[in-house]
Amino acid sequence: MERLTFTYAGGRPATRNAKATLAGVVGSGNLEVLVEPVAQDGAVTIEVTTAAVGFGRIWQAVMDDFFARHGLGDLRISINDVGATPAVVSLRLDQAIETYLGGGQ
Amino acid sequence: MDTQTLDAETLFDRLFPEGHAITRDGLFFSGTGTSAGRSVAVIGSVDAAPIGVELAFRMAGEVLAVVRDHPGRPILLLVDTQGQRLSHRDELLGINGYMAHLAKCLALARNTGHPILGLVWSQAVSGGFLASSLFADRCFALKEAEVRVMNLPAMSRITKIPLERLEDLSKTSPVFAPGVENYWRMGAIEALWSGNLARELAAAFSTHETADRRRARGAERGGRRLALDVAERVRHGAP
Amino acid sequence: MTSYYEASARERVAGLLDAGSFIEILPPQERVMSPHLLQLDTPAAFDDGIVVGEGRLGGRPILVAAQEGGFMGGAVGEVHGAKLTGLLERALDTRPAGVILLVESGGVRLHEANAGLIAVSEIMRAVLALRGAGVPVILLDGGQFGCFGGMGIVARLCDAVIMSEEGRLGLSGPEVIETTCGVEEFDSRDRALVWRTVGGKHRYLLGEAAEIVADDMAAFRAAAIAALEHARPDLSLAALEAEHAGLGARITRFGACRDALDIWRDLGFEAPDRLPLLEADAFRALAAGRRA
Amino acid sequence: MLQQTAPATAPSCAPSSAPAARDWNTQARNREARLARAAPLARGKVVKSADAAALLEAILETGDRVCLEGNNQKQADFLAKVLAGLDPARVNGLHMVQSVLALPEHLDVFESGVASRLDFSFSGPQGARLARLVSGGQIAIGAIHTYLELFSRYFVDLTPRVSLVCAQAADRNGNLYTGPNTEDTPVIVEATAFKRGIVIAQVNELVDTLPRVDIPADWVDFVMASPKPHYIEPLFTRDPAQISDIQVLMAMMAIKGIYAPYEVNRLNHGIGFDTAAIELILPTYAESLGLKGKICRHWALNPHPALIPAIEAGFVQSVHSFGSELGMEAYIRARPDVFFTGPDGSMRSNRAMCQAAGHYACDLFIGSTLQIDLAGNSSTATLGRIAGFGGAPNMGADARGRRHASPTWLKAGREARAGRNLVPRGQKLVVQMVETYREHMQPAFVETLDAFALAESAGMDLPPVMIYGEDVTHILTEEGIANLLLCRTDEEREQAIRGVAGYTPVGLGRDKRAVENLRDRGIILRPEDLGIDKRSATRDLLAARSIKDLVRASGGLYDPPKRFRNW
Repeated sequence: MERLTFTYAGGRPATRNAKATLAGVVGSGNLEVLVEPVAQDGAVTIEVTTAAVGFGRIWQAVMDDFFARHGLGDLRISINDVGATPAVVSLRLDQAIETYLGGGQ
Repeated sequence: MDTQTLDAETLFDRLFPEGHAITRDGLFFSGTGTSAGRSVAVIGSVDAAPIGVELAFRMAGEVLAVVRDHPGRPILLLVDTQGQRLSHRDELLGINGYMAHLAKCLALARNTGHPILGLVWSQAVSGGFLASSLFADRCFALKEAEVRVMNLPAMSRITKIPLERLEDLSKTSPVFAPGVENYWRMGAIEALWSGNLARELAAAFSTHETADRRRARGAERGGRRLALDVAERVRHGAP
Repeated sequence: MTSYYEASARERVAGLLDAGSFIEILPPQERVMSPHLLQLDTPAAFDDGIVVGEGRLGGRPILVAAQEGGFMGGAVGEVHGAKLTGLLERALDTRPAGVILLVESGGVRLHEANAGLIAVSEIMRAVLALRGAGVPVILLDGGQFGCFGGMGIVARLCDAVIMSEEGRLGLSGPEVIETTCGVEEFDSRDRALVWRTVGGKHRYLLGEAAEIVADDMAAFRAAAIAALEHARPDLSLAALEAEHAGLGARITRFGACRDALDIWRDLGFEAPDRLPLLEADAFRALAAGRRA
Repeated sequence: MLQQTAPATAPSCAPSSAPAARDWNTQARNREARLARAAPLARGKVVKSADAAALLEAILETGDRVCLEGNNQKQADFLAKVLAGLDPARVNGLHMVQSVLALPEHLDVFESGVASRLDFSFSGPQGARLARLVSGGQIAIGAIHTYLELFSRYFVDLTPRVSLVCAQAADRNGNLYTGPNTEDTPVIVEATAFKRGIVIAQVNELVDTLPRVDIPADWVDFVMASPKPHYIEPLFTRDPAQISDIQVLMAMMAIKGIYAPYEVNRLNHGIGFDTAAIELILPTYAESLGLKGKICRHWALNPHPALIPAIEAGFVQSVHSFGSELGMEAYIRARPDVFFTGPDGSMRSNRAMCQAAGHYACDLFIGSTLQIDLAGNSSTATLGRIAGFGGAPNMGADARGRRHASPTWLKAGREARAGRNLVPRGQKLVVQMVETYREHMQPAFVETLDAFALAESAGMDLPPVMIYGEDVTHILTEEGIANLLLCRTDEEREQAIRGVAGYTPVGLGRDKRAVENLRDRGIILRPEDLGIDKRSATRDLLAARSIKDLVRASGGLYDPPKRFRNW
């Protein structure tokens, strides 16, 4: 297992709905994404626990694009991953954010 | 692992020096023993019996008979089992329903004032254990007995965790490895017996305890630190 | 039609209860996770694979638990089991109209086998204590991993089991039996054999499942509401003697059958091999008056 | 009976320089000699299965070229077992010429020494063992072919001397009924029988009257009922339950981004879940785009169960098949307007014909692969396995001999030739459809195909490339579609490929500005460029989400193999 953390600054605070949201399941080739509101000067922190070791560079690229796509801030995002492909990771992140912005689980 | 260190007759003699009338029928046995002057209903099995639909049904019938014919009589479960019988036929007939029925009969006995104790005297494994001794008010075990869900090599094969890792961790963690000591630490085995079994049995029957205290015991003994707290939080926490 | 089989635990809870009524207890952000999995370098889940909470069903207050089959096959570990036990005990205090268990589980989680086994025992005790206090427990079984091991026993401790044909209910999984006893004993890859042995239709015909529904969220919801309405927990001597007689009769009548088809033929179905092809409604209609 | 004469000898009075009269009939006489040796074992053409080994020993001669019918699905498994059990002291040095190596026995014959030389097409399940035997020197490979190449060589220089085939049933005269899984049998028998070879058939049953005659008795020498029916693998059944949301997204992109603009009506699909997803959203998504009757009408395809909803919805007009698929028999019988069936109602397939149809008559091939390189070459080869090709290279190649036009073919040709001073012609669409990462984080895009290392280690003449980059017209991933027809330089092509390669190292190595430029020019299309809302890409779009749904869609006619059931 490997733990990775990513931090992005300067996002647009998205705390309209201050309710935590979960997307996905911790199953093979899948992951769960927990999105929580945190007041931290617009920063986004992302913590990943993954069963697939050695893909830090790819996670970084996926997260860079995710942040560029949504530009949100004041979020804590926590991920438990069991070897999901980047496509699945991006999909779950988008689903989690969409639910988060859309008003809860 | 052969852990059967004493035969059933010796066990009966040691538990009931005041006398017992226990009849064996194949792997099953039932009858009564006298403990501290009181009649105790005895139900159990020998030879690491695989518990299939017939055996579970037979035990349940015996429990019902005690409830019907001998109100309040204490019950001692002496089930020696390698677990549920693994067969297509047992699944076809709904073995889980027979196990559940046995548990319901024991619950009926409990609710109608029968003290129920379990004693693991040889071995107790997963499904066969769940519906019998582990479902008593309290369960005890002989020091040399064995309790398990699965041995470590098989567990390693299925979970794909290296055996050495499991063996290593099992030295400190009681959470997955076989052993009566582990089950004691986790609160499922009330106490480990050796020596004078008759005295241990009489002492155990002298208190009547029907609430499920296993989580509290597990927490006290440091073997199961989370269950009590988590269950309490769910029970009493605000949603 | 929304598939119950394909839904996640959270989707099932959302789809089954009255809209917007569910409030989760110990939600994922509490991070009540299994320390044992992490110790074995195995990914853990924020909710340990079970969602528990309060809500309403058909307007009535209920407690609900849903196991996530996608996480370790819904297997029961220490935290997972304690959440379920705690929920059942909460019902002792709050006396809801019932507790609904959306089960999907292979049984005990091997990574924490002892804790899981004991937890199942505690769940069993809690279910019967609750029913003894008059609160019904209804169990739904229609997920991809079925309901096996200790949870298979728990299922039959409840007031009613509601299954879809796709659901499976048993004690030892076919794979376990095949691995231990050989493929001649149980060919786990013969899925038709597996389903006619432990699947919803056979369980319904034997009387182990009280209701069989299509794989449809709305059908499960309607059946759960009806079961709640009709449940009258009864653990009296008379009730258990009646159950005992029924189980004894089952061994006598079907004990020599080699296959579910033999049992179905004995129950009076002229073309038992056609039963697996029937939709739930047609099957229920045909089964009327023929169940064991 | 043939006249038995001694070899011609020159009359003593003839001039010594005169050429000896050549014997033009050696093959026929050799055939008669073999038949004479086997005669005691047969009653008419019928041989008991217990005498199978004796028959083969009587018929076979050292070094014979032998075709043991191993198809993609149907296997002459009994004859394979008998052949593998022969004593190599009596029969050896055989040269096996068969399309598929599927059974262990197909390689056992080399291990035992009965056979030594091999020409084949595909060895999927036996690929690793084949590689070991080749490196151990027990097998000399002539060549690894595509199906059409091997079948063609049966009529040129690899004609079988003895063919061991299988059929559903035979009558006492030796007529064969191959049933829905005809597959390779006609081409094998034709090549063998008309070059004086010997044809031996194993059949599931001997009957008085056949439902129809697929192979006439004149072409068959011996028939025997095998102890067990021959094995058939349900190779083309894809459980819709295993299709992911991402595969649905890619299927939507294929339909809206390729099938619709090119008006694709004559096509072949690969066997993966990606293409099954396309089949399953025709009645939902394609229907919603108003494409019914405009795309996907004529297919060269095995009877995929996943195609049932599209057939029922009226998308599909005709399907010709390489082989059949277990469980589809009753459904096919009930849809004779769509499938090729005989007067008895059951299907007739034919691998050679369908391969030719796929190559020349189809406008599009779409399939998946394991690896794609920067030039668009793709391969399913992995180190340590010699898997061969099957039919994909013929389906996934522009048919340069093609002359007839269609809107699809012309549009592709125009795109490839626009702005160049070239004679007008069309081009076949060859689409590679892959997720950028396979399971276990294996990237689908690589700098260099494993095929190159494999060629080196196995001493092959050429790396086993499945589909050459020059034939590929589109690469479709979850990130987008790269239209390679529109690329004008190798650099553009590379960036177009990198531009849909997602987060693989190849994708991360893209020149972002170049990729954006390609997107502006419509060479790269993202889902949003196609007007596809990713959120709508869910399994809910599948016309069937389980095998049971397929049975429902077929009106109960589809009878899936038991391993695919959950009821």
